[in-house]
Amino acid sequence: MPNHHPEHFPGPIHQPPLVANLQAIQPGVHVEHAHHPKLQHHFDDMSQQAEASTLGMWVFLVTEIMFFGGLFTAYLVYRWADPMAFQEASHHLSIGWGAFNTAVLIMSSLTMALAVRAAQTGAPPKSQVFWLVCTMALGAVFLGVKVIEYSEKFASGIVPGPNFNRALWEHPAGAEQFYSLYFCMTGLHALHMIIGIGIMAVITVMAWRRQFDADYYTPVEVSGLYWHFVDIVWIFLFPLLYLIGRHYGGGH
Amino acid sequence: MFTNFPFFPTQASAQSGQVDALYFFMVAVTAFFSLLIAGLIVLFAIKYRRRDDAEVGAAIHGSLALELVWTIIPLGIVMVMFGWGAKVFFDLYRAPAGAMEVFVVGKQWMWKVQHMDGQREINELHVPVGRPVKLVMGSEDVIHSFYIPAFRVKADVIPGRYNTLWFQATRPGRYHLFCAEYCGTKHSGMIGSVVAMEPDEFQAWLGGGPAEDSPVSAGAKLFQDLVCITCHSGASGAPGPSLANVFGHEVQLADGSTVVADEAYIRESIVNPQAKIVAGYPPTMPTFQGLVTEEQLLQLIAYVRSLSTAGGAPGTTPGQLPTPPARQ
Amino acid sequence: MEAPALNYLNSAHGAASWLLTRDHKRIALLYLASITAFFVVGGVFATLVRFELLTPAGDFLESETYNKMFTMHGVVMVFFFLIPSIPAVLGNFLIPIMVGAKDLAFPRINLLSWYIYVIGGAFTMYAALAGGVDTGWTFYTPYSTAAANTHVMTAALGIFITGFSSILTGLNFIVTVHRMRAPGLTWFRLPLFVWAHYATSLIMILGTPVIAITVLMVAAERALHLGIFDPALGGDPVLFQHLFWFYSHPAVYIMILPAMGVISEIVQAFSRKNIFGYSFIAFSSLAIAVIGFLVWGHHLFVAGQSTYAGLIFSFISFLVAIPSAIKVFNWTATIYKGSVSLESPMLYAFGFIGLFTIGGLTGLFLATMGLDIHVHDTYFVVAHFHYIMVGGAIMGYLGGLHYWWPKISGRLYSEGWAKFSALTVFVGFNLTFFPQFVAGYLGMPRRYHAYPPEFQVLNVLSTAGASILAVGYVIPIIYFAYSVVAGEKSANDPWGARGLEWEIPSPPPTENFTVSPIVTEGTHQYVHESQEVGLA
Amino acid sequence: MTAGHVAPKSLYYTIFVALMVGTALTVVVAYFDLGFLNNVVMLGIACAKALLVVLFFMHVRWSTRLTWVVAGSGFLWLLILFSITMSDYMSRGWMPGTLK
Ligand code: HEA
Ligand code: HEA
Ligand code: HEC
Ligand code: CUA
Ligand SMILES: [Cu+2]
Repeated sequence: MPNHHPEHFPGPIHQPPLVANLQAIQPGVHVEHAHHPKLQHHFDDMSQQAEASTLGMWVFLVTEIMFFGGLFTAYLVYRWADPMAFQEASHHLSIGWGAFNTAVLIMSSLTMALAVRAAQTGAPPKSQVFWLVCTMALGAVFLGVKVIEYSEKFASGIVPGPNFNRALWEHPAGAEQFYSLYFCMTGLHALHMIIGIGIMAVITVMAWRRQFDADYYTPVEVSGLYWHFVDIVWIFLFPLLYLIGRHYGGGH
Repeated sequence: MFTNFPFFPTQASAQSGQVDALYFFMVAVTAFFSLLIAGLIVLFAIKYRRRDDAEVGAAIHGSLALELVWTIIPLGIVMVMFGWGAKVFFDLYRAPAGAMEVFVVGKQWMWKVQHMDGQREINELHVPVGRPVKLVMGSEDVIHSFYIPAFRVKADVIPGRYNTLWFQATRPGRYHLFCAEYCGTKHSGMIGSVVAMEPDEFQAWLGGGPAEDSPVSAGAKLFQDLVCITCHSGASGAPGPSLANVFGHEVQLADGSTVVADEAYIRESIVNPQAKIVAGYPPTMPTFQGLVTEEQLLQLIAYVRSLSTAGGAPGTTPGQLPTPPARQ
Repeated sequence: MEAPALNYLNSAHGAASWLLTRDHKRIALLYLASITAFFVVGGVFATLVRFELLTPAGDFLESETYNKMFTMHGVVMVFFFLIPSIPAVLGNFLIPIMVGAKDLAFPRINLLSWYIYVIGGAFTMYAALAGGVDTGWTFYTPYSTAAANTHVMTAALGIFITGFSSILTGLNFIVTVHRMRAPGLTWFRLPLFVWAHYATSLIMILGTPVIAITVLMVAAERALHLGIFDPALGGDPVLFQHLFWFYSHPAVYIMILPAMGVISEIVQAFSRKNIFGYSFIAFSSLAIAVIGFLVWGHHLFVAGQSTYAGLIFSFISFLVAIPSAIKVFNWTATIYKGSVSLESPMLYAFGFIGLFTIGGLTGLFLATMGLDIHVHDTYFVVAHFHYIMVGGAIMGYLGGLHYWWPKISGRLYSEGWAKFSALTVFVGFNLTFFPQFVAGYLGMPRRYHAYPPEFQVLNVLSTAGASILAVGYVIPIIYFAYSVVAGEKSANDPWGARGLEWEIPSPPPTENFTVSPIVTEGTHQYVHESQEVGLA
Repeated sequence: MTAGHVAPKSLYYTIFVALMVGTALTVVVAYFDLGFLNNVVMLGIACAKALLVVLFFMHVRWSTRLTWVVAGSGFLWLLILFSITMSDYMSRGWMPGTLK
């Protein structure tokens, strides 16, 4: 029975152990085993480590969905409340640039998928790097187009706020609201692209240094997931922002 | 010092009793379950106290029957609460037809009240007992909330739209009026009182105040001053539609849908005229956003309403609505 | 049994070994320190609030100062104390051990989440020191976007940043529970504490992003003059409330579920009996997490929301109460025929069960639409949530801290003082918050700096209670600190409880387990000595 | 599992073409007045495109059930946010005597 125990603390009682290897888990025992250099100490093996990372990224993407979700909700509510204003405001966006950018992003998703595949199949660093650089370049093109679009808006006074040119619109209030959402949504999306390009740059350097092979390519895979997600957001933003009510014709 | 120390709020409206009955039911349920749980815990803790340091408890893993019991019984109880609560809510929120209407505008940090025949008050609201009163409320700045504990009623007052609230006072007296939604520095100072009076005293009070324009006549005046009349002259071929018999009726819109013209619709037509375009008219009406205050909006609405036979929310003194200017 | 020389506390020394650590146990202690600091800060704000309310006239603080006090109190207590409290301290420390792992799945992200928390806290503290915020912790528009001229931006950014700390913690827990369980540790052998944290993590990752984007929209509207909630542009301030409560209602379950997990452990350990209805407790956590996402509109019954939407929200609010009720009944049944001993953790657990029951049942008053019209935004609501958050969640946190303190610190504290402080907290708590139910039904609105004199007696009682409560909270700080310096060393298992954490040394070694444990049984299966012989 | 599923390059190119066609289709449809259907078609195509990306580019097609559940729950919760919020806006003013 327990020997000494201080006031009030009942102390250990005799019970069978919960684990089959009670002695082995205790400190002091030393076990060394060979493992992959990329295996972190708290994982048992490479596949546990890889599965943890991809699951982690998926969970993170769920949070990203909800993050954009707040903006989409606002969009939904306000478009429902004042559809005419949204149509009018949408006319001012250039379908051409929007469609072009959609194509660019889809292409970057393709190159990203091929980059992951290159790492997966243990292709030489040169081809991994090639696809990654393509992806970054396409991302940069997308952002460049956004810069053009944004500056056009600044020039023509359709940036919400005190300088918003209300005279342009039949529905000035709704249009200002539309452009508030437009800037929030595309701005946040662009921010994600910038972060994505940053991540990609790191991955490219790692690929160049031959860090990835068929046994270990999780970082490429995980950044790929992120990049595709950003693409998906745009797949929805494009029709929602650029294409509503085109059939009302005319515009300006 | 603490002579006035109530434990329970006065019941001064027709609805208070209903709310309080529900409250007592809930208190009873709460007391029952709290005492039950506390009693059992104390009982078990004493009865099964550890008598020996090495003692362990009995190996009991659960019982489906018990789980069902304590799922289904609470479920039944809460369904009663839900149904009862919903009923009381509907009763408290659905104003009876023919209620006397009063306009209320909240702003940081005061309540402005205007009765249908012109009486204005600040931070006070006089009402007759025994008659349903419906408040139509708007805000000039942030969200406020109009709260009369003795009547058990409260509703938020929201900028950009109207909210309503109704009650029927039963007992003459002076009751607290609070702003219940946090609205800034002097939120706790945005208080006042509601005075419930016998109907004849109320009539006397109405007569006693300084004579002012009723909302309808003030609205009629605004209708001239803001040159609404130029477009809404009522003449055929006028730039805007006639406003006669618009309120309370269905309006056909350009996009094919219809709406019933209520206060919110009229308000929107004035501050955001492009949102809903009347069928057969061009979207040429300018916005009056920023040119009219919330109070003036309410007056314009009162006026537009007075042009309609279905508008007929009676004022404080039925039958005394000023006749709208004759239409050409 | 000789305690091993090296453990997570003494294996490395120096500030860097703490500030750059990736050990989940050390990170838990970093959190413990920062959370305690924020609790004291939040408590000081509360104290100022209570002092002001001693007299009906607003004579102690300026009204604007008062408004800042309750805002900062709410913000600090909710975002910087209660939401991270149990998950980031106890969860961080225990979850890897309870699942038989050496660490969380992403140790670096774990450390990152602490830094993010500290940065978010720094922003908020800066906002407090630079002049404060006065919007209420709910940041309702258009007051927060158009009217308030206090440090809304800084505070909002602080909350935005801390949100990511919470998201990362939740992400880490989810991946850990899925991918790091030791061999033999099936889902239904997991401690209920882990189930509760799993459910909590779901809310953290699904809800937190929405508050983040919402405060970002407020910030954009304030700083860049975008028009999202602005009524002048046809925006709807009530939309803000929808988005805010889409997170903040589920967030109340972030605050209570971990405490429920703690109570499940304590009740078993101090009855020496496995839980009654394991799967009901486990699944009720998930049910609360999921259904909890469907009820947010019960905060909007009088806010101009459609009556029909209100009906749906009211209905589901009643449904979400059922899993909580199931838990309470199962805990009570667990004590039945147990071997009950009333050490301080168990006292806290009893306090939790009683006060949570009252707090939860008064939540039903608020979910009842017809009643909420009257009590909405009165002290009745204030009393409701303090019963759950202070009476419930903090009791759970303190109970857990007492229960696992010997494991965390390797030392024993003074049980006598611990019992005394548990009783003090209980008495002080009820005296503080019970009168607020009465004041609330009388009609005293919340966030009032001055109030009509007939509410004074109740407010004096409340302030008196708060003073006792504060004493009750100070005592543990003292004896815990003392125990670290001079407490007796603890055995592996000072309570005679059963669980993986009690099979390893106190304090645990850095690696927790030298090799992965092979688990053969669930936790808290207590065996009679007579049966044991046959078993062995 | 470390090697994961390696999809043939040709599959990726096929998906890419499908996505481009989808984009072209949305743009074209936007110029025809289909009334209410415009929105349905536009969002339908967007959802289909997103699904292709998720299934193939993001490898969900070959992933564990858990990944399906995680990805699915993200969209489910989004739907909760949308639908319950809209339930308020759509039913405002249904009750006589209250205002929108
Ligand atoms: C940890 C925090 C926490 C928790 C767990 C809860 C739990 C609940 N809350 Fe609470 N609540 C808050 C924190 C919390 N709340 C806060 C902070 C606010 C105010 C925010 C602000 O405006 O600042 C608030 C406000 C609030 C409101 C809005 C009030 C208003 O502003 O007008 C409502 C309305 O429905 C509500 C309801 C509920 C319900 C039904 C539960 C349920 O989950 C409770 C379920 C529990 C039980 C029911 C107890 C167990 C029952 C038994 C053992 C007995 C048998 C049971 C039955 C008969 C059913 N809460
Ligand atoms: C986790 C959440 C949490 C916690 C723990 C608390 C704890 C306390 N709260 Fe708080 N409270 C909220 C969350 C919380 N509160 C929220 C969200 C609001 C709404 C805000 C809003 O409207 O926007 C609120 C609002 C609120 C009000 C209403 C203000 C108003 O509407 O005008 C009051 C009034 O009594 C109050 C009191 C208290 C008290 C006395 C405590 C006590 O339990 C605190 C006791 C603790 C200490 C005192 C610290 C420990 C003591 C020491 C370390 C000793 C040193 C200190 C001293 C000697 C003073 N709180
Ligand atoms: C320049 C002309 C013009 C002026 C000035 C004008 N309106 Fe209008 N109004 C219109 C037109 C055109 C319409 C119909 C198209 C529409 O719905 O916008 C209209 C529609 C309305 C409607 C909706 C009528 C219905 O049948 O549903 C209301 C109400 C209204 N106006 C009120 C006012 C008020 C009040 C004012 C003054 C403060 C005002 N208008 C000033 C041109 C005008
Ligand atoms: Cu007005 Cu509070
Ligand atoms: Cu809630």
